[in-house]
Amino acid sequence: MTGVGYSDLLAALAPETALVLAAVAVLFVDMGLMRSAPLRQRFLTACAVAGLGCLVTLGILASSGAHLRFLDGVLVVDSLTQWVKVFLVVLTLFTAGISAQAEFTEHVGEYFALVLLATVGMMFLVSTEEILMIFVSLELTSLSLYVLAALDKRTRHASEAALKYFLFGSVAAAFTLFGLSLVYGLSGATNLTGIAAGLRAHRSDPLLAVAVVMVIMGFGFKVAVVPFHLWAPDAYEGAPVPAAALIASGSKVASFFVLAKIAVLGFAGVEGSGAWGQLRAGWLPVLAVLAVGSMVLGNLTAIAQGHLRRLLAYSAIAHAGYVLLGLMAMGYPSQRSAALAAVLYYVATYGLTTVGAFGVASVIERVLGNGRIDALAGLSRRSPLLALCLMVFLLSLAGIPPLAGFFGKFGLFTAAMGADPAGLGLLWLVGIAIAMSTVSLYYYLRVLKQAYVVAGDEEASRIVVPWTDRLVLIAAAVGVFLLGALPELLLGPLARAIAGGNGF
Amino acid sequence: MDLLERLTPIEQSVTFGALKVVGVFAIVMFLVAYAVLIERRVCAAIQDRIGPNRAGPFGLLQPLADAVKAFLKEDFMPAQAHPVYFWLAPALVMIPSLLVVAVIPFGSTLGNPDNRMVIADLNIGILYTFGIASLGVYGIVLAGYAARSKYPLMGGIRSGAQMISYEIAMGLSLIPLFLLVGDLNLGAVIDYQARGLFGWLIFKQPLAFAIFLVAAFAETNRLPFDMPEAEQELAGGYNIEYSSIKFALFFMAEYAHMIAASAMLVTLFFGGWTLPFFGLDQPASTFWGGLLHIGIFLAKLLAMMVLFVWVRWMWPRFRYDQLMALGWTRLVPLALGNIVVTALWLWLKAG
Amino acid sequence: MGELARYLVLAALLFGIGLAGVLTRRNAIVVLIGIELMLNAANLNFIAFWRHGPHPEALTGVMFVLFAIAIAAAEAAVGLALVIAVYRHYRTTNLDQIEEMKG
Amino acid sequence: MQDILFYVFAALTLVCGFLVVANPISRSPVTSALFLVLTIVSLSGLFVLLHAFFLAAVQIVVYAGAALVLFLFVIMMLDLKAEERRRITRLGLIGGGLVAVAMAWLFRVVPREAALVASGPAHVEGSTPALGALLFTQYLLPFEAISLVLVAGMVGAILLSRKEPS
Repeated sequence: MTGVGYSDLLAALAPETALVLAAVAVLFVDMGLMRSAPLRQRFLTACAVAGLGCLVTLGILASSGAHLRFLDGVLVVDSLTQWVKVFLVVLTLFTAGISAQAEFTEHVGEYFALVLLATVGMMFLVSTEEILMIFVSLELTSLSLYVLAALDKRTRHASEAALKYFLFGSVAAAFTLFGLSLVYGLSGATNLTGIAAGLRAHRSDPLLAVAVVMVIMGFGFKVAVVPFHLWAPDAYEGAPVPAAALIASGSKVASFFVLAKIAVLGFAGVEGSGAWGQLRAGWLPVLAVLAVGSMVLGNLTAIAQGHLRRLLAYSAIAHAGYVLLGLMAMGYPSQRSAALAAVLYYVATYGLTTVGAFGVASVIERVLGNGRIDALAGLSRRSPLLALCLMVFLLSLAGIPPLAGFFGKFGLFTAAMGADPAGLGLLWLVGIAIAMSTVSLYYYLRVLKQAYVVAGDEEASRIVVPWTDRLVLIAAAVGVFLLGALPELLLGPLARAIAGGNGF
Repeated sequence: MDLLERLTPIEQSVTFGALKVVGVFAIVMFLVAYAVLIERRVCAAIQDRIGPNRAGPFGLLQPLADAVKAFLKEDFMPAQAHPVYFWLAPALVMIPSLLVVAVIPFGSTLGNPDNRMVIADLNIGILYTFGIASLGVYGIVLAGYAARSKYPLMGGIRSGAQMISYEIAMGLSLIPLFLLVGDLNLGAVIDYQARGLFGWLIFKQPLAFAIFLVAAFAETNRLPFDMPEAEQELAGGYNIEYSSIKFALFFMAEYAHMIAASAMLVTLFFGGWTLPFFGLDQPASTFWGGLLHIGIFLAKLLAMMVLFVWVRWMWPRFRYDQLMALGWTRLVPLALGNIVVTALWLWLKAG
Repeated sequence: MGELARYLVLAALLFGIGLAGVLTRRNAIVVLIGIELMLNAANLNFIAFWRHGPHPEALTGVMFVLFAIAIAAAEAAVGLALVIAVYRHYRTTNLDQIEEMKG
Repeated sequence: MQDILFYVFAALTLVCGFLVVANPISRSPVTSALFLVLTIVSLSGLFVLLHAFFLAAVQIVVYAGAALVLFLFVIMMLDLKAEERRRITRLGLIGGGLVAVAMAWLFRVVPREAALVASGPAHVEGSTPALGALLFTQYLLPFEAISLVLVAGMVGAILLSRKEPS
């Protein structure tokens, strides 16, 4: 062991270990003790155990903050990674919360265990700077999510969606692995700083271009940017709602963070340029193309959607495009810290908003039996709470002040504009982004119009929101509102964590 | 010998290599033929009968008679069968067991010290045998598929599942051995055992031996795990549509598997070509000493084969679900426990 | 062609073949098989680079392949299970016929 | 000798790989799976040429011995028939053309690039004890993570393939 004891490693891994133990405990409790209990009770119990595991993990995360670097970057723990892990565990907690009343599967223990394992994968993903570990934890997350997506075995669509998700995901994984093999070969290293150093000699190599494109393709799939987005609408619509929420929120947060790490740390020196009129080969122009495609296609296609979760999927694609702007800003050293803070703020609040929106969708689909937007008619009368929460979440996604989505976009766009103060730089991208945000307002408002203005069936009864869902929805809505009104609550600690770390 | 000495070292090693391949192949095929006879005679003895004694003195020409019979039977292929796979399957069943023998050291040296009695002295010998043995399952699965009828298909899938399941227990059972030996090379395993009778790994790792033995029975598809012959369940197994010489190939493959498994058992647990007496555990210095070592190896091999035969005629058959339960819920945990215990013991011993 | 180069070209060709299979074949299982080819091509790359790289004693490339093989096996198991799950509903593994969701 | 073996294995790999995805005689998935086995075996031959003996064995044990048997099982149990031949579309033609161009480029560029990286074959082997030691030190964390991957895969595979009691 290179100067590290196993006990130190275990201490640094305490949060992940706690979650793994919680996964085992859920399996044990559900399959050992609750085997013959009614389904409702099993879901509640398993949710309680999983939730408890998440809370313990949050406690451990809050109490540790030392900067540690093990095994040449295989495990890097600092206050920044701790913060991202906090986001992830909170999102998982909310996901567990909106599954408490679910009844889509008999395999309750396995369901929660896989949710927790996926989260462990994401946590590994954010605290490593080594490509082997990145690949392994990426696969841990992906495999768990594939299975989660297919868990509703009663419906055809869940299995169809999961198969598509799996096939696209595996092809992307193959691309990533091939790209990583070229990166390893050219640089001779597997940790990101070593890669950056090793790649310096090969800056203009065609093989390096292939490697960069392939790696970014793989992650582009994970975060669902055009043209690697084809799985997303089906998976968001077909998967069980809580699983879709996790796919849309936690997995996005982790993937964006690690993509930023790879691009900024690993591909340092091969940025190229994405500025208008002076495109130069590197990862910046690749991201620029993906960003433009995602923003335009995501927003325009979302307009035509009739299913709430499908609409959220296309909006997610658009949002991935916005985040890519922030990643591009990180390619400019002067803006790196500010852009990183903006990106993290954005993905964290976006994750929160999305889980909330999926929570609303979950309640509605359980009661109404379908998730079409038409079915929302009269929602404000049937359940003012649901309608209000939906409004908060959708307006935040649209970027209306004072909600978190507004401030997130604002941070991203200013970071992108400041990236290249001399020239126009990334201004063209920001222009597209703002134009497309305006378009997005249209389809979000269309949903809200359905919920608030269109009169539904007068006879329809009120929708009773169970207390678990109510708790999650209110917490998420309050979070979205608070973080939007007082962004410093999150930005302050993030900025401190970034300044305290190694620049990442 | 003069002729040999005039060759360059490379030519010598190539010649010896070729001789070894041919010799081992001939001996294995001979053993396969006579294993059938041994089986029938031992079975007869156990059942208090005489057994085949008409063809030649003591029935020694019986294998020949069997072969003639197999060739003369009608070679029948069902109309719906897939012709290529139907032909391929019997060959695929046979080949792996012949290849496994290649890494088994069947003697010390012969003639000069460089002429070691193993066809391929691989560093990863044991992994090689597992790799090759695991390919044997293709023949079975394919045989089940090729006939395009449901009994063979079910039988093929059952036997295939049985083989890959027991491969796990088999592989795990050997890990303690390699913890002790510290090498995957089979020659090194034998060297390790060349320190007296109680240096043999069967005495150091009796549990590993037991698991390996049970798994070997399952891998060779022999009683008490011979699902293909469980008529009351499947009307036969993957080979039900086969007849004539193709069936004979499956039949012979079973004995070839048995020989390969016995050779593995002898090498891993019974000291290979060594004997702990009269200095027979050191590489031979003379030609005759080398031959003696080969003889010792063959004698041990025959003893193991008799064990296989004996078990077959003394044991009832397991039901399929019992067989899988035994593999997964008994043998695998036992093997895992054995690994942990051995590792702990080594750790404590090292301080 | 140099030692290393010919391995790289071979790996790239294999990757291309696998990708072609993924894109042209419609049977979900054959698509999975194509993905296995792609992963194997990457593995070959890793070993070739390991062998001809500056630090073969660190065994990095070998390690990578070891893990990649394990992951590929897990992925294949999940993928096949998914195919079975889909087959139960659609009675086919033809991807053209598993297209009920539109978007 | 090395060269000859390389070209033999390389040709085998490519031919079998090609027959996996585009077999002119049979479109049956069983044939594809069996040719994949051959591809895997010849790849493992290449691994041996590269002195990665351990991996060559692992490749055969894990891929050929276990993973592909699973493929065969599933194909046989679902009793999949050969898929129909499809007409070549314009998209396919354009794609094929692009791939051909990419390949031509590859043959020009890769040899030059590789020359920059290569430092001649070193005389080390992927020795098993060294690999084992690394697994429990430098690669401890990925090793633990992969155990979780296998757990997730196992739970998932059992969960999904089992028939739901109705």
